[in-house]
Amino acid sequence: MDNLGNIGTTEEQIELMDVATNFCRDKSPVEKVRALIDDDLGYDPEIWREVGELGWLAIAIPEAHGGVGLSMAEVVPIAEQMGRNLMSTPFGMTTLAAQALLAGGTEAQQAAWLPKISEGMAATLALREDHGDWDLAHVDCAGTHSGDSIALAGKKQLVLWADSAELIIASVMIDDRLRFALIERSALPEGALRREEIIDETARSYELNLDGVSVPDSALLDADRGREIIEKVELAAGLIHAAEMTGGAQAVIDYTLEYLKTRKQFDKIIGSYQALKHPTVNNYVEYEKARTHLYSAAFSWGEQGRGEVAVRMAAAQAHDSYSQAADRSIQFHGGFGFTHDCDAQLHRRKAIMSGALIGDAPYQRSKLAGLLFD
Amino acid sequence: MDNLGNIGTTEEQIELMDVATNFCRDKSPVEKVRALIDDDLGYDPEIWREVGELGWLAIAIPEAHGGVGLSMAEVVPIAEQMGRNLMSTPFGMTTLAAQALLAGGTEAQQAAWLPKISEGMAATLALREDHGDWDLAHVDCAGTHSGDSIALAGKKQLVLWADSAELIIASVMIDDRLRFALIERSALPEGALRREEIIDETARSYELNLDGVSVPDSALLDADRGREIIEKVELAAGLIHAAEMTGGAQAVIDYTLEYLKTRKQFDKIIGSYQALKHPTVNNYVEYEKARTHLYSAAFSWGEQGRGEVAVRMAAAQAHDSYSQAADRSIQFHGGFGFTHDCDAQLHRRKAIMSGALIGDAPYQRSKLAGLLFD
Amino acid sequence: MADKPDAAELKEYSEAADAWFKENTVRDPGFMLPLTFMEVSTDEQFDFLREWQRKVYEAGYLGASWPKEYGGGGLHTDFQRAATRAMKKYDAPIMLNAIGNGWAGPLILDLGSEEQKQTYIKGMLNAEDIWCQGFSEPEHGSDLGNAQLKAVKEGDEYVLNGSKIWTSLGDRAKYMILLARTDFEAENKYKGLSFFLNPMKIDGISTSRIKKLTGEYGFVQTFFTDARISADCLFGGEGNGWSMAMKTLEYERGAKVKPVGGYFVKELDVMQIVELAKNSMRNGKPLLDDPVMRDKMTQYMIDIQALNLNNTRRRMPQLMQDKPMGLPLMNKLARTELIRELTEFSLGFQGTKAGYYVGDENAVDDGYWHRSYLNSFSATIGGGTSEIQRNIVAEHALGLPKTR
Amino acid sequence: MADKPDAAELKEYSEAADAWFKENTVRDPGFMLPLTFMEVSTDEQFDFLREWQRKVYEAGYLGASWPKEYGGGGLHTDFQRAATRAMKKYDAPIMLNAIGNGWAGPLILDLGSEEQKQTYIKGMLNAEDIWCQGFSEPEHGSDLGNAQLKAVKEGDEYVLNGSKIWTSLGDRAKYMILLARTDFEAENKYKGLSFFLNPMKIDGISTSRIKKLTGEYGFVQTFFTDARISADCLFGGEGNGWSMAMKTLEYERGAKVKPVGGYFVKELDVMQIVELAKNSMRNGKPLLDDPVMRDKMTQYMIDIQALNLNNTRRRMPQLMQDKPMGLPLMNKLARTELIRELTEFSLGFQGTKAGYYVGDENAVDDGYWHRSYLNSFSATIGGGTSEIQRNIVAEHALGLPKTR
Repeated sequence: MDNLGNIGTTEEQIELMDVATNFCRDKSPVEKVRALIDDDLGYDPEIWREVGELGWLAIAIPEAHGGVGLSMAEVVPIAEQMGRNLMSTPFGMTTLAAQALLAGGTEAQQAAWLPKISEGMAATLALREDHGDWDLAHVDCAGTHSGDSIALAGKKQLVLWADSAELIIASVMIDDRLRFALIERSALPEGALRREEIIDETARSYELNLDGVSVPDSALLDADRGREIIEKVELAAGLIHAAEMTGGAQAVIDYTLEYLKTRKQFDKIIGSYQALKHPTVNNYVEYEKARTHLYSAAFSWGEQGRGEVAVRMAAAQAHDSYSQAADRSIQFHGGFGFTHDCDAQLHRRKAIMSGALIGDAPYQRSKLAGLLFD
Repeated sequence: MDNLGNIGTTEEQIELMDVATNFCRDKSPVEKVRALIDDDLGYDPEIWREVGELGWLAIAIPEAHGGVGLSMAEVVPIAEQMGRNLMSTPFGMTTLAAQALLAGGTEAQQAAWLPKISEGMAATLALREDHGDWDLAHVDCAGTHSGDSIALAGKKQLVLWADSAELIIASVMIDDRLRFALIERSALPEGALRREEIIDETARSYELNLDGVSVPDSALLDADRGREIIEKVELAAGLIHAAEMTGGAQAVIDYTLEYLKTRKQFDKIIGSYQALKHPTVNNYVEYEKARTHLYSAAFSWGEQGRGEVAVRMAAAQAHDSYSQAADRSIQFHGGFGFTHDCDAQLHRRKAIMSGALIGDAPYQRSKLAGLLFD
Repeated sequence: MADKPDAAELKEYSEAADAWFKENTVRDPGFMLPLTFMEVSTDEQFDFLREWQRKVYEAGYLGASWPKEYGGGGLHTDFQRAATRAMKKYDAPIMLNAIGNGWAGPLILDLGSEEQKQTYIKGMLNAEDIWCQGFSEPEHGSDLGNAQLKAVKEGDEYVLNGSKIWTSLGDRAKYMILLARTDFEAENKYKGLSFFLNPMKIDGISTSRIKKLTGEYGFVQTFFTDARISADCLFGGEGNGWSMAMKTLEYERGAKVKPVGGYFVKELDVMQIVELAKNSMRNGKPLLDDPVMRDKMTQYMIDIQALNLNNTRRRMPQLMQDKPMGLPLMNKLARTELIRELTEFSLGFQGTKAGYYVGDENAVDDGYWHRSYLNSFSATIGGGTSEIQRNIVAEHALGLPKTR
Repeated sequence: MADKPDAAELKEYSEAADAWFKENTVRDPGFMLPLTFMEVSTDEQFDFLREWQRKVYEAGYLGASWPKEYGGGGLHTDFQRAATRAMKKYDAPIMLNAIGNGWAGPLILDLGSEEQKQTYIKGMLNAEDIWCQGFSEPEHGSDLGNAQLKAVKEGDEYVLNGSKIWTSLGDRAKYMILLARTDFEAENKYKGLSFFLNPMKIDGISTSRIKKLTGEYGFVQTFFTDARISADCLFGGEGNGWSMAMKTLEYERGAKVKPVGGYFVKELDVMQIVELAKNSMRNGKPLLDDPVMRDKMTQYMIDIQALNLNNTRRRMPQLMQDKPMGLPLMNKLARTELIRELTEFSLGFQGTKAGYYVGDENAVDDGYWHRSYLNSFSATIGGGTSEIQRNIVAEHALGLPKTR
């Protein structure tokens, strides 16, 4: 089993961890998170501007395109701290869009978009459809040639932050091949985006109706790299969500501990009851395993074979441990846990959302099994 | 889902439950169970004689063959109490051999053997082989015609109580068909039986070498009822083992409770610690579910479709709950739990043995899924 | 009270009930119907269910075996059982007035004065008078015996100060069964408590709605500020509050007073989830063909079937001799935890669509599963958390020592 | 003590160690080799392992970084690490004298007198002097601080009365590190305890073997009846027994004294169980093709990989800032529970053959998996039960209050 990776860190990663820890904690107190739930945009544009200024969107973009020239490994501590502080922005989706451009964009496409992203422009991916499959190659939306352009048709679902994104990269079938179309949001017809009700109230998601949308031939990513793009995007998404969920698991465990250390029932601090204490230890153990896998996945990013195993392990462990820790947090908060005011539900909902986006733990394990045993 | 059964009891069942509860408790104190571990035979012949006299081997045999004319439903409370008191005898295997004769024996075969069994003769089944499959139709041992008799070849494994059984019914392939041969133990060549080392020290098991063994054509069960015999034997075995395991689960939970109520650590009765108390409640809940399924299986015995679902549910639940209760009993007994003197290990080993004989809980569930969902 | 029923009469009644519910049951009024009385959130839900209960009562299918003189049907319990069966058969909406009919009603029938029976019973049956329950307080969720809401006697009144929480229907209720402290010097915390049939629509009592984790509203916090109630509201005598409260819990578990009938909480229909799994496709194949899902689903079927059969087994003394309190005491724990697990499990069927929630047209079954999962905590927390339930089973069924 | 090692020297040593273990390691001596020092049952196992340890020591691959003047190699720890790596690489048998080399040795090197170092160290390294540990007593398995074995000073001797239990190698040992009560009036239970380097082969000390749940023998109960030992055996001063005992536990977790090297417990090789699953056939197909098994096996791979990586992460301060005690304290809990689960899981691979046990020719892998599962409880119980471990993590890593 030589596709099991190791663990390690880079200096830049640890520096970014320090900066992100402070930034996300300071800029995203929970009162602000809750205020943004009722906000249309769903995030603070000022903070988004700062994220751009900090260069965080440029981390995994080569210097030639105005980026920092590091890798996804250095994106991990930022996504982790964002998840920990429930700081929702188009950061993850924009990073993924850049990865798609890097994997399959022509020189011209990369030159057109990557510098803008590096400077703070939001972008997103439109990959999901009504069939509900996690397999990114299962695409029913289609494009047909019409002169020098392609007429698109069908609906994409769960297009996160689409109203903020200037660029939307959508998967479509053209001539029986999986292709990716670069769509400028400004060119979308009126009503092409419908805001969706999603389980994670801190995020924003849209259904994208492609009927009536056309793109020029030159706005398609490389026809020969469809498989590469999918693989890159799937792994990068797994890594980013694993990071967010791991940070979230840490937060919800700390939130639970805080309650267990202060709440009294039957004249005793409830954290002294083993009925609450021992399951919390078990959840903590699972969280630490998730974090270990997360930094192993960051370290193994880009290593052929090992990268995918490490990312899927991180994603599976993060999804299970975040879900379980948040579920127990609701329960252990008693009556208060059942209210919207208790933060445990924010985390529980976010864990469901992440699983929906990248594939839940059983899905990750089914993929892993093939990599490990066959 | 109309193949889900109900629960109910018969008067005879409840009467037998009362008698068996007292008999097994009185005749099988744990000191005796432990003394028999080092005994060659593995049970007390005097008790076996009493079991015969009580008519317990005759319960599910029709009156025409000297039986009581009840059904497997009434065997259940006896097997349950035997399991509860770790009373090991050839009772279960003899009952199964009778079921095989009932399912596929000719009039002459039934007339020859069933009255003897009703009176207390031990019999057994030789079904298992080196491939380890639970599927009873997977048989490599073979029989070939040789004049008026059949020459058998191959090895059967895990033939329980073979040295006590006067009749051994072995599955063999003859002319590409699955057949069952009635072998009289007295006719076996010297050395045909080898005592096996098995995980359950309270039982006795033998490997049966069929090489050199011949039976007359008349000693084969009905060629056209191979499938029926297998189904009957598999379900009856599932029911008997579910009963034994359910009784065992009850016993090991009571044994654990006794310790939790008396042992002190850190100046407190350890049963007051939720770390031990709550998992014990969970195990108890699972045990009660097993017992509910057991009496539902007994009640549904013989109902087409419902019988198999109910038996497999009972077997799956009994195997899981017995295994888990015994595993936790070892743990909760601390250092003493790690010794041979602690009864928890007797139960843990027995649960492994039962799973090996009839198929463990995942196996039962895989069979159930087809019955429930397809 | 009625004799053993005449078989023909019972049959006729049963058939009539069947026909009635077949004809009158509305399953889709155009908005989501609450699965439990704790989930009533909007006015339209409340109005619909109140009207529904009145209709069922007036047709003779609720309280059918309660005494005729107070508004009941005066029939043998078998009649009410038949009516309830018919409700279940046609998947009728829940009865709204759970605390009135399930808790306060039996208590008043059992121990109340003639006047109290005349005053309260009929109005709770026809849902004219909605009841709520005031046991829990913000600081003492699990430790009910520690309730601190103060009731001070002044002349022929009690003056109430304090707060109650997690009160379902608290903002709609006319009455509350209230646990309050009348004696702060009592020899132990339990003996200081008294029990009141408390009017809600009076000065000094206000409520504030609590938003649930589902995003809906379903219960309130109630504030008492120098609220004055008549001393006649005291029920069971001063200092007997704890035993009155415990009695209501016994009625809930089904005790000597004949059950009012119907149901306040819909059971999860296992076939629904099997259907979901069968109809969910993953990579072109039904999810229920996935062996890992099948294995788990099968285990849930085993669990559900056991709990359903337990309800029958509980009434069979021959199978209840060892640890007779085990099955009754474990029921809430096992059932509520199973529903939580099962609804959580159902999210995994939905693939990417697990991202949707109630209100989105792309949501599977209108978000029913997500809402059911989040709501499942009301049952694993409310009415004694699962952790408390495990203590109860351990101590009262298994004889283990107390933790505290 | 040695300086940072010369790279060339270290390389040469490593290669020599590799070659040595390649040549000298016997993996199948014709009988089952114990996986841990707690499982040594027969004379042939004991003799083989004692001889093996002597051989490894004499070749310079055990205690290589312990001080030369007491029998060690006097080298930098990197040398010993290289030797241990070589042992692992060739799957060499365990080191036998665990309590001596892992517990008593570091304590004596750390706090012992010159004379004690001269007396004890070399004999424990070459396995001439086997050591055992006497902390647990029959009535105080988890509550070590409550030890009651009595040590009464009479002149220049202590008189011992009482009993110790779960003593691995107790019947073979020359010395025992012993926790005994010298003061029954002390202000708390801990302060009454003292620590002794106790000779075993003297009048008044007898042992009785305890049969394990596996059917094997591996530890004993030791009885002290007016056994007299020299007052020189006292270690660390009267009343300091608890702190000495706690120190030995710290050495076990790897602290300031340089580790002696080697291993006393073999780790479960995950590839072994993957192989088992691949080679087990069910209905003509490898078991690892069964999706339910695959799913569980994959989860175990995730767990194992996490615990293995944790060992590296523990040494990376940049990933250990939040709750720094978490990883070190959880390690025993997580690892021992995982091994229990995994070995139990392996039984399900074996179909009907799960019925066989050690000693039967039909048993899968000679019954290794059954024995490993049953033996796994030695680790989930011994050295502080998993329940105690959860308390430790909760209280010392997460800051939750004590339970008692």
